[in-house]
Amino acid sequence: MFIAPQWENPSVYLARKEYDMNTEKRLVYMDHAATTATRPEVAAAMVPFMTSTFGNPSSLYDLAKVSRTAMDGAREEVAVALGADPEEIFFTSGGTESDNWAIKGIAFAKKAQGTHIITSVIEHHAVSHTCEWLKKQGFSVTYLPVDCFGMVNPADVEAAITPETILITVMMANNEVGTIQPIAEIGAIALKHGVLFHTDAVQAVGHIPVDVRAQNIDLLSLSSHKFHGPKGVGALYIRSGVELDSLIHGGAQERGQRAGTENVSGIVGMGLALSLAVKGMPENALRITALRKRLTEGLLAIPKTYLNGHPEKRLPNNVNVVFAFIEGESILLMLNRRGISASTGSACSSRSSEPSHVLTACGVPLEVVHGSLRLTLGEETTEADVSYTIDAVKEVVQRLRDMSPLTPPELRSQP
Amino acid sequence: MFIAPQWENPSVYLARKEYDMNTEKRLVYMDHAATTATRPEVAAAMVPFMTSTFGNPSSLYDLAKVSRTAMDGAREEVAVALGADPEEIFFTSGGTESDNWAIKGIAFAKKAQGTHIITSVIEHHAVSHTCEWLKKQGFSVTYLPVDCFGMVNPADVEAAITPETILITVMMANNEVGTIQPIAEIGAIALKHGVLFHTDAVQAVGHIPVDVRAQNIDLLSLSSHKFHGPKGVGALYIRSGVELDSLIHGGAQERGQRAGTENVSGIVGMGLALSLAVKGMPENALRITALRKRLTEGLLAIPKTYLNGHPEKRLPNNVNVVFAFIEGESILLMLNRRGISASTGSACSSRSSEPSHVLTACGVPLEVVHGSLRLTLGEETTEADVSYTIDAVKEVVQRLRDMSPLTPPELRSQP
Amino acid sequence: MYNEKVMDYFEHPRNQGAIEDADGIGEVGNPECGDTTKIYLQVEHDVITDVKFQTFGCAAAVASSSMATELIKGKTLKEAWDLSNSAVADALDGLPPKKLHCSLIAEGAIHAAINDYRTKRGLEAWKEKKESHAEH
Amino acid sequence: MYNEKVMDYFEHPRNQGAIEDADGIGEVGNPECGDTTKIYLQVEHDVITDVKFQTFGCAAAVASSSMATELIKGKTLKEAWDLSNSAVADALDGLPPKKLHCSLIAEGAIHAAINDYRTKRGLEAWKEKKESHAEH
Ligand SMILES: Cc1ncc(COP(=O)(O)O)c(C=O)c1O
Ligand SMILES: Cc1ncc(COP(=O)(O)O)c(C=O)c1O
Repeated sequence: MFIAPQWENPSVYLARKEYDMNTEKRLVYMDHAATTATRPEVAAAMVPFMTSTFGNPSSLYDLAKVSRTAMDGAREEVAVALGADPEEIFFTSGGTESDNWAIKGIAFAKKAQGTHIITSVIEHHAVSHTCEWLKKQGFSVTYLPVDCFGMVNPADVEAAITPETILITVMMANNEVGTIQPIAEIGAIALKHGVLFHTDAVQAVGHIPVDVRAQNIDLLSLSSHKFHGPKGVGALYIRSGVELDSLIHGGAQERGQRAGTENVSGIVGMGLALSLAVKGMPENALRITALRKRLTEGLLAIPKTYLNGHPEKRLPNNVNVVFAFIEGESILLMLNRRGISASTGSACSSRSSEPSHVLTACGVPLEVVHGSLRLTLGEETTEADVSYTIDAVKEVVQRLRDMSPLTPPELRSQP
Repeated sequence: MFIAPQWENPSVYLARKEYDMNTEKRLVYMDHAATTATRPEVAAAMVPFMTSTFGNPSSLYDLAKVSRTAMDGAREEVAVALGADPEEIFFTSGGTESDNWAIKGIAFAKKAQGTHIITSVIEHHAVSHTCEWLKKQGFSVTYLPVDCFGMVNPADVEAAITPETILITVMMANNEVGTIQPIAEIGAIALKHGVLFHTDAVQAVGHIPVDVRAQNIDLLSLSSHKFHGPKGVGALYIRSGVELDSLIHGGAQERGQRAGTENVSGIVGMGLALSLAVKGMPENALRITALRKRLTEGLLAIPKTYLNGHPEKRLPNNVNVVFAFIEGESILLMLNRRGISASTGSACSSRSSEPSHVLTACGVPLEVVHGSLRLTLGEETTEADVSYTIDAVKEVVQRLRDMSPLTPPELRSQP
Repeated sequence: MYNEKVMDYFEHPRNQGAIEDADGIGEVGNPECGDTTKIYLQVEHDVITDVKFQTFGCAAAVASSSMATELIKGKTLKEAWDLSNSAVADALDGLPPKKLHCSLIAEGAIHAAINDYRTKRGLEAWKEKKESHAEH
Repeated sequence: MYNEKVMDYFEHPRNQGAIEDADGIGEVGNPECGDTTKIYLQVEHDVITDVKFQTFGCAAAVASSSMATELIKGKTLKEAWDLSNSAVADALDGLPPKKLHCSLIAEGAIHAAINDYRTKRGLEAWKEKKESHAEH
């Protein structure tokens, strides 16, 4: 079991549990792309909105006004982070709902004008499964390919546009390989052709700069738990003037666009977490990028190991490699025994054994695609964590290669 | 501003702030149907799942297992409260999402079989606006009337069924007037005709006994913040064997039926809150019913005041009356100045001045429908609160009647 | 939702009440809509010497009726006729956008009261410039 | 996900490795599917005197291959042939339902190794009762 963390400095050491007290095992969290710990100060800010100033924001009395004011503050914080206006921010239950809302909302609102949607092959399932469902409802979907770095070519986007096209949806940064897409270029193309442009920025917001105006983005999804906010809350930015159907109908919350009593404490937490993430971004991005480079080099020193995703245009915190001759789940479980939390592909698919659609789309050969490891760093990652991780991965890879029938003799420890 | 509560006994005195410290104003929360305070012990149980054992439940490592185990526990608690199996419980972002999912999910899954939906005129907007949207997608909807107590007649349900009918959705207890519907009877009719039956039990769960088997319910919506759990989390019960489309597509969470990283802390909080609510239900229902009766009698002693909803078959905590000659928003604002939080109609519509569709459907005459007041009691409501409220309402009604051009001379204080 | 001035005029309405034997009485709105205002005028030499109001309605309707009575007291009938609902809203330091229409009811009731006074004296009723606000 | 026994056999696999000059070698699965197991047999008088395995795959594949080698060591070839994947899973105190198929790979590799031994000695290969599991 996990034990209460010993904060050194709560704003730096987030969910830092250096050791499991029972086993004296070192604990290293290397899966920040899956989720992050809520900052202690964020959780502390949330609690009063649950137990004390708990009013329903839709009500008329003073208690409700406290909730409304707090939500307004969070809306402002989210807007500032995106370069948007507060009126363009709509709160949701997370990145997945935002993606579903943006895509289905536009599809249903614009189906009289056209039924064609353009997306990429490397989208998160929140986008791709939504598109698949829309296909069953009579829409058509073009899946753009990516190059070997996981990058969409803007020229492909332009070529795919037809008079029927109502929406382009391409993610800002990929959750598995970390590749950052040419969003401003795609936005410009969308603008030129008068097609709406949605981007799933769940992995980007709070980690790299975002500017919806400069990047010509009409709709943008984000999720709080990816930047040290609480789980179960997110937002959709909708450029003012863009009309779409609601996904969740009911009361008049969120200016009649997203019904349901607002998750006030979650929204407050998200706002605070995002403003802290944006404030710390320049410094953190530099420090984490340096750690990431050290980690990447350390891992690529293992023979028959290959980097996935773009060498430069990637999220500061993302390392994704494949090791030939071994399999991902085994790597994860052995790392887990060494106190390291990591991922193979996205968290959602890690419990199924199908190879990652992202790695496959990047052209990673089938015989090595199963041996992928994603390590994603965070604010609280230290130099010592990186060193420990490199050593542990080396040891685990060797153990598994010794166990594998595929390993050539020269890579075995006892040939 | 509100100040930190002084708990006498946290499990009884939830968000009890007897006085506003700045103004020395007495505070009486009489709007438990709009939302409730999260129990302090529930909030306390949630925090570690944000800051410490924060793992993404879909991941493979130990940290994630803690999250999964906690969610399993909550699922069990919710299932027990409904008489369901844990596998039949799916977590959502609240009552509104559950309603949308149930209705749209069945509609899209069954549209080849039929496109007719039966509902009532007194549903929450989460149901009625969803039905309205489905009408735009080609479905047809029958809205059943209610009697003057806000009660649906099961015979009307049966009469409305056609070979095209795919779903009956009638709420368990009304949020405005508190009337409890004949759910078991409607369930039996649905079963007999092989039509699926959904009930919005958002106001019922945690307040009155629910048994999905005995009541023949196929789908049931509930929302955590109505029973002293956190906002932004709810559940949909789906009887095993019932197939419906997802509302939110993406990852494989919730057995592939509801995508999105789970709101683990919220789910844990909901489970705990519901188990506490169910445990305290027999005692609380008795005590609150007695308080409600005293409050009702006190208010009905004001001349030209009428009770809305059913005199007996209503939620233990719901009082809803209309006062002739005066208007609801004014009543609320004057009560707010006296420290009392109340509602006119449902929280969602209280900021618009259209008369409540529920009261209108119950046949409340248009010239009095604007003067409605809903007071909903809770666990922490005391005898003193009730006395204070009766006095305050009396005073406010008199003041407003003195101000109104409609008031007959004999009801004025200075005629 | 409302600013403090609106709340003050709602909680402590100026000129609330009726005038026995008023020279002019106007009532607009209807209870089915949720808003009704009645204005009582006392007029001497074309000047409003006293005015009272009664309102059934939301806080915006009450406050704007009350403010309107303050603004027309001591004014000529012509000046009172020309009082716009936006001037009333301004005098209240503003109303929430969706409550702006509630201030129309005071303007309407004043017009009705003035015309009641005029027709009782055999004068021609003044015409509304724009459409009547009586049934806002 | 996995119970402790599975994790123990995954972390400390029994009989892992290769046998030089094995009497029978069988390999099934393919790296594109994510699972491959290779079994090495030493046979004396129809009895398996030594056995080793190598596995590329998930923890379930590793643990069940390892467990299977333990179960067939000292058994006759016929007994080893009849070892079912569910017996292996049982010996591991169970596998998660969606990982049950991973234990098939051990069964398949054992069969392949036995038939390799038999055909090398000019004996007829035994037939699978059910469909081959080689390409699970
Ligand atoms: C009867 C009923 N249904 C649905 C809802 C919506 O629930 P939530 O606010 O959790 O979305 C509510 C409460 O607002 C309700 O009272
Ligand atoms: C790129 C991307 N999109 C969408 C999501 C879904 O976000 P959430 O889990 O908040 O629903 C995720 C994370 O899981 C993601 O990485």
